[in-house]
Amino acid sequence: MLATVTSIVMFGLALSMALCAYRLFRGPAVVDRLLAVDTISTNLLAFLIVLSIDQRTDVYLDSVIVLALLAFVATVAIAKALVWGRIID
Amino acid sequence: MRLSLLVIPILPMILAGLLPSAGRLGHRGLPLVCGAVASVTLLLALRVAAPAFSGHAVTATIPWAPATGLNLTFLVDGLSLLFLLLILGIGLLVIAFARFYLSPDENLPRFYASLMLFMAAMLGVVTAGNLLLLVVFWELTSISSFLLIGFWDRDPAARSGAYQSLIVTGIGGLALLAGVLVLGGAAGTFDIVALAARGAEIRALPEMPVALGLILVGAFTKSAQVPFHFWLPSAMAAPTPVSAYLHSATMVKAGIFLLARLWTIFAATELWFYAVTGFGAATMLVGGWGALRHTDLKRLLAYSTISQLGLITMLYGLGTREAALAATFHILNHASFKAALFMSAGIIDHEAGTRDFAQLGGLRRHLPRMTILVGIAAASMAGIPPLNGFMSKELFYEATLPAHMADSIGASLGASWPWLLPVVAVLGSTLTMAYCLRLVIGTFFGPEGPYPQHPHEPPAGMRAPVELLATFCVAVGFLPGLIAEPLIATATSAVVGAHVHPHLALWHGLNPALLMTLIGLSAGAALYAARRGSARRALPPRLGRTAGELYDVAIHGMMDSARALTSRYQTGRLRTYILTILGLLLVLAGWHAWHASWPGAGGAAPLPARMPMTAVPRGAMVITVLTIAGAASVCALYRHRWPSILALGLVGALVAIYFAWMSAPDLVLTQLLVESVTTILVVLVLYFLPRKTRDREPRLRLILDGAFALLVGVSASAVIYAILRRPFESISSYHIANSLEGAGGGNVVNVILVDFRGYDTLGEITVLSIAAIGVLALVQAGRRTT
Amino acid sequence: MNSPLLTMVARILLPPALLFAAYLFFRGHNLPGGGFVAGLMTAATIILQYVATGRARVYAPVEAQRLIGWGLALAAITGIGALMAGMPFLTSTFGHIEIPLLGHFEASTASLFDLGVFLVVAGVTLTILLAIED
Amino acid sequence: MTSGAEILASVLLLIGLAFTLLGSVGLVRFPDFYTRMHAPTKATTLGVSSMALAAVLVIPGGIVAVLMKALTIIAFLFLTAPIGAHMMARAARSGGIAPCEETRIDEMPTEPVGEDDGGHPAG
Repeated sequence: MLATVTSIVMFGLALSMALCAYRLFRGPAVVDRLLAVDTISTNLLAFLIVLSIDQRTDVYLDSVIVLALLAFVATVAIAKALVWGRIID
Repeated sequence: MRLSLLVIPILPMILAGLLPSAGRLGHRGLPLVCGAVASVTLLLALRVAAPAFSGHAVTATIPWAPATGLNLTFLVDGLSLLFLLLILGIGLLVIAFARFYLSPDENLPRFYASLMLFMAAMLGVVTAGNLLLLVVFWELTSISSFLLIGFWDRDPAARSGAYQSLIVTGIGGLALLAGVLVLGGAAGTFDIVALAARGAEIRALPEMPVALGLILVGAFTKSAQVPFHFWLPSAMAAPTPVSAYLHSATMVKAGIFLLARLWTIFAATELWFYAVTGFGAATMLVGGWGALRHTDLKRLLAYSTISQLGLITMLYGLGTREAALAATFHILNHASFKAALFMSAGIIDHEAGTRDFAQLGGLRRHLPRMTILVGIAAASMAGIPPLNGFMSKELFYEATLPAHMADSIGASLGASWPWLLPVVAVLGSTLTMAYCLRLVIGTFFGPEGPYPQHPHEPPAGMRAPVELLATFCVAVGFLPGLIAEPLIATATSAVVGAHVHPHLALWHGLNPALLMTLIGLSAGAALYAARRGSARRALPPRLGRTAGELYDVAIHGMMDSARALTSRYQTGRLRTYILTILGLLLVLAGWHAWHASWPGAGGAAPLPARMPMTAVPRGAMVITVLTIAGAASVCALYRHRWPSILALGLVGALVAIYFAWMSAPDLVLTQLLVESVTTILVVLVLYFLPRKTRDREPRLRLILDGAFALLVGVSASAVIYAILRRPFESISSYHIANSLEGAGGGNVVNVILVDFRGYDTLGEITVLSIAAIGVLALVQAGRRTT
Repeated sequence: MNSPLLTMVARILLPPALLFAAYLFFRGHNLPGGGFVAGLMTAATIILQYVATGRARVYAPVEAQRLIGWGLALAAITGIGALMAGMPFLTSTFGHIEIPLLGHFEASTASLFDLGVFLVVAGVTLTILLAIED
Repeated sequence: MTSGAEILASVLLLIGLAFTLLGSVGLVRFPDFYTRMHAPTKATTLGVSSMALAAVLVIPGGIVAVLMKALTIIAFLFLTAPIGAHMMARAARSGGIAPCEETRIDEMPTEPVGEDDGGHPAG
C-alpha cells in the first residue's frame, strides 16, 4: 500500500519539477527563473524524503537538511548579485 | 656515540631553521648564537671523530630509503676531518668578521640562516658515506650559495650572479646525480666505503668512463674549472664574508673534496689522469691570466682562486701519492691565505670605500697593519719562503718532476715529454707571483689614489680573523711538524688509502724544486714589471668570446624560444583550450575503441548483472531525465549568463538525485555541497566578467562546434559502455571486509578516504591548498595592476 | 542594502548549521559525513554570514589562509605520529574511549587526519571565495 | 498488513504531494512575478513539511533520531523560504519589474530600493 503511494508521489513530484522547468524556460525575467530553480530545489528535497521513506532509511535526511540550507544560501546570493552585482560588500 | 655523527650536519641545520624568526637577537646576538653553535659542532665533531685521527674511519648508518639504496650513512675519516676543521674553523672566523662587516639594518636573520644552512650542507657533503646522500647535500650547497650570493637582492649584479651560479652548479649537480646513478647501478651499491674496496672491479666496469665523466662535470662546475669557471667572478657581488667563506675556502672545494673522496677508485685510470690533470692545468693558467686583467680587487682574488683550484685539481689528477699529499696540504694552505685575502679586500672596501685599483694605491700610510697582513698572505700565495704556501708549492714542483711521476698512470707522458709538466707548473707560479705583486703594490704602495672615503684602521674585531690566519700561515711555515703534519698525514692516507708519512720541512736541500721556485718568482716579478703600467689601465685584449658570454647567449636564447612557443598555443581564448582537450579525448577514445574488442565481437563479457537499484517508477525517472536535459540545453542555448548559471545549479542538484537513486548517500551530500559552493563561486566571479557577451556566433562555427560536441559525446559514452562491458572484480570487497576491524569505521567511503588511502588524501589536500594560495596570489597581483 | 531580515535569519541559522557540520564531522567514520563534507558545510554557512552582514561586521577570529596551514600541519603530524610509532607513514590505530557524560565511544587517529582535511577544505573554500570577493 | 502508521503516512504523503503540485501550478499559471512568488514558497514548504512528518512515522531506526531530523528540516524550511522570497522580491523590485495591471494596492515607495551601487539591471 505504502509502496504504491510512494511511487505515485514520486511521479507527482517529477511532474511538479517539470512544471517548474517550464517556468525556467519561459520565465520572462531572471528572477522568475531564480524562483523556478528555488522551487525545484524544494521539490528535490521532497523527492529525497520520499526516496528515504521508500527505502526505509534515514540516511538521506541529512542531505535534505544540507540541501535546504544551501538552496537558501544560493538563492540569497544570486538574488543579491542580480541587483547589486557584489555579494559581500 | 655513533649516531651523534648525524648531529654534525643536523645541528646547524636546525639553527638555520630557527634563525629567520629570531629577529630580535639583533646584530650582536645573532653572530654569537651562530658562533656558539658552530663551536659546539666543532667540539662534538672532534670528540666523535677522535678515532679518525689515528687513521680508522668512523661510520654510522640509519636506513632512510633502503629500497633505493639511499641510507643516512655517515663516514668521518682523515679527509673529512680536515674539511670539518676547515669548514667550522673558517666558518667561525667568517661569522666574527661578518659581525663587524654587515651593518645592523641589513636583513641579518636571513643572512645568518642561509650561512648556517650552507655550513650544514657542507658538513653533510664532507661526512656523507653514501653517494646519493652526498648529492642531496651537494644540491643544498648550491641552493644556499644562491641565497647568499643574492643576499643584496635589490642589486641586479647580485641577482644575475646568483642565477648564474645556481644554473651552472645546478647543471653540474644534475650531471653528478646521473654519474652517481650510473656508477651505483653498475656497482650495485652507493656506499663509498664499499665502492672504494672494489676499486679494481669498478675501474673495469664498461660504464665507468660514462659515470666518471659525468661526476667530473659535477666536480668541475662546483670547483669552477675552466669551461665552467665564469660563475665565480660574477659571484663576487655577494657580501665579502660570503666570498671569504664560500668562494674561497669551502664551497668551491666541494668539487675537489669529491675528487679526493673518489681518488682511490678512479685515480689509476687513463681518463682520470688526462681529464683531471688537463682541465686542472688549463684552469690554473686561465685563472692566472684572468687575475692580471681585472681592476677590481675581489675579481682578481676570484680568478686567483680559480687558478689555485686548478693547481689542486691538477695535483689530484697526477695520481701519485706525493701529488695527493701536495694537493691536500695546498687545500689547507689555500683556505688560510685566500680567506685572509678576501677578508682584507672586504676591510679595504669597507675603509676606503672602493675595490677598484684605479682609485686605490698608497694605502700603506693609512692602513699600516693591513699592509703587513696582506703582504704575508699574498707572499704565502705566491710561494715565497718561509711561509706555508712555499712548502706546498715545493711539493707541487716535486710532484711534477719525471722522477716522481714514475708510478703514476701518466708515466708514459712523463717519459715522452718530461719537461711538459714542470714548465706548466713554473708558468702557473709565474702568473701567481705576478698577480700577487699586482695585488700588494697596486693597493698599498705607489701614489695615493683618490679614495671615496678617508681610510683608517678597521675595528680590532674585524681585523682579528685576518691576523689569526696570517699567523697560521707563518706558524705552519716555521713549525710544520707540529701543526700541519699530523692532520695532513691522516687526510692524505685517507685519500690515498694507504699510510703516508710526510716529512714537511722548509729546507729540502738544493734540489730541482728549489730551482723551479727561484725561476718562478723572478719570472713573475719580471712579468709584473713589464706590465706595471697596466695595473690601472683598461683590460688587454681578451681571449675571444669568454665562457660567460656564451652562457648569457644560451640562457637568453632559451627564454625567447620558450616565450615564442607558449604564445603560440596559449591563445587566451577558452574555446581553443576546450577544443584541444576534448579533441585529445576524442583521439584517445577513438583509438581505443578501434583497437579494443567491440562488444558483441565475442571479446567482451555480457553486460554485468543489473545494478542494485531501488524501485523507482519509470515515469518519474523519465521526467527527471527530461528536466536535466532541459536544464543542460538552457545553458547551451541561452546567451544570457543568469539563466545558464541557474540551469547549471539545477543540473547539479538533479545529479544528486541520481546518486540517491544509486543508493550512495555520501555522494549525495558531497554533490549537493560542491554544487552550491560552485554556484556561489560562479556568481562571485560573474561580477568581474565583462558585461556584454558576444551576441551572435558565426553560423559555420556553430555547426562545427555542434558536430564536434556530438562526436565527443558519442565517444565518451562509447568508452563508458565499453567499460561497463568489461568484467572486472572491484576492490570494494576488500575494503568493505576490513573496514570495521581494520579501521574501526562503519562508513567504508570515509574509512577509505581517511585511513586506507590516507596518503592520497594528503596529496589532494596539499593540491587544494596550493590552488587556494595560487588564487590568493593571482587576485592580489591582479588588484595591484588595476 | 542588507535587509535586516536576512541578517537576523543568518544569525539565527549560524549555530544550528555549525552544530550540524560538527555532527556530520564526528559521525563521519561510521555514517555518511566526514571532514570534506563538514568543511564545505562550515564554509557555506560562513559565506552566508558574509553575504548577510557584509565583510566589516563579520568577526573573523582567524584568516582563512591560516586554517589551511593548520590543517595541513595536523594531517602531516598525524602521519608522522605513525612513523614515530614505527608503523609506516599515516597508518592509524583506533581505540575505545569512555567520556563520563557522553558514554562509550570509539575514536581513531584517522579522525585527527580527518580534522586536518576539514580545516584545509574549509580554509581553501573560504580563502578562494573571500579573495575573489573583496 | 498495512499498519495504521502506514495509512497515516500515505495520507500525509498525498497531502504533501497535493500542496507541492499546487505550488508548481501556481508558479506556472500566475500572471506576474509578484503573484507568482506566493504559491511555490508557501505551498511547497507545507508540502515538504507534511512529507517530513510522514517520514517520521514510517522510517525505522530510533524514533527520536528521525523525529529530530524531520523537525530540523521543517524548522530550516520555515525559516529560509520566506527570507528567500523576500530577497527575490527585493531583487525583482529594484530590477524594475512592474506589477501587472490588476494589482490595486502598491504600498512600495515609487523609487526602487538600493539603486545606489549601480548594479547592472537584472535579466
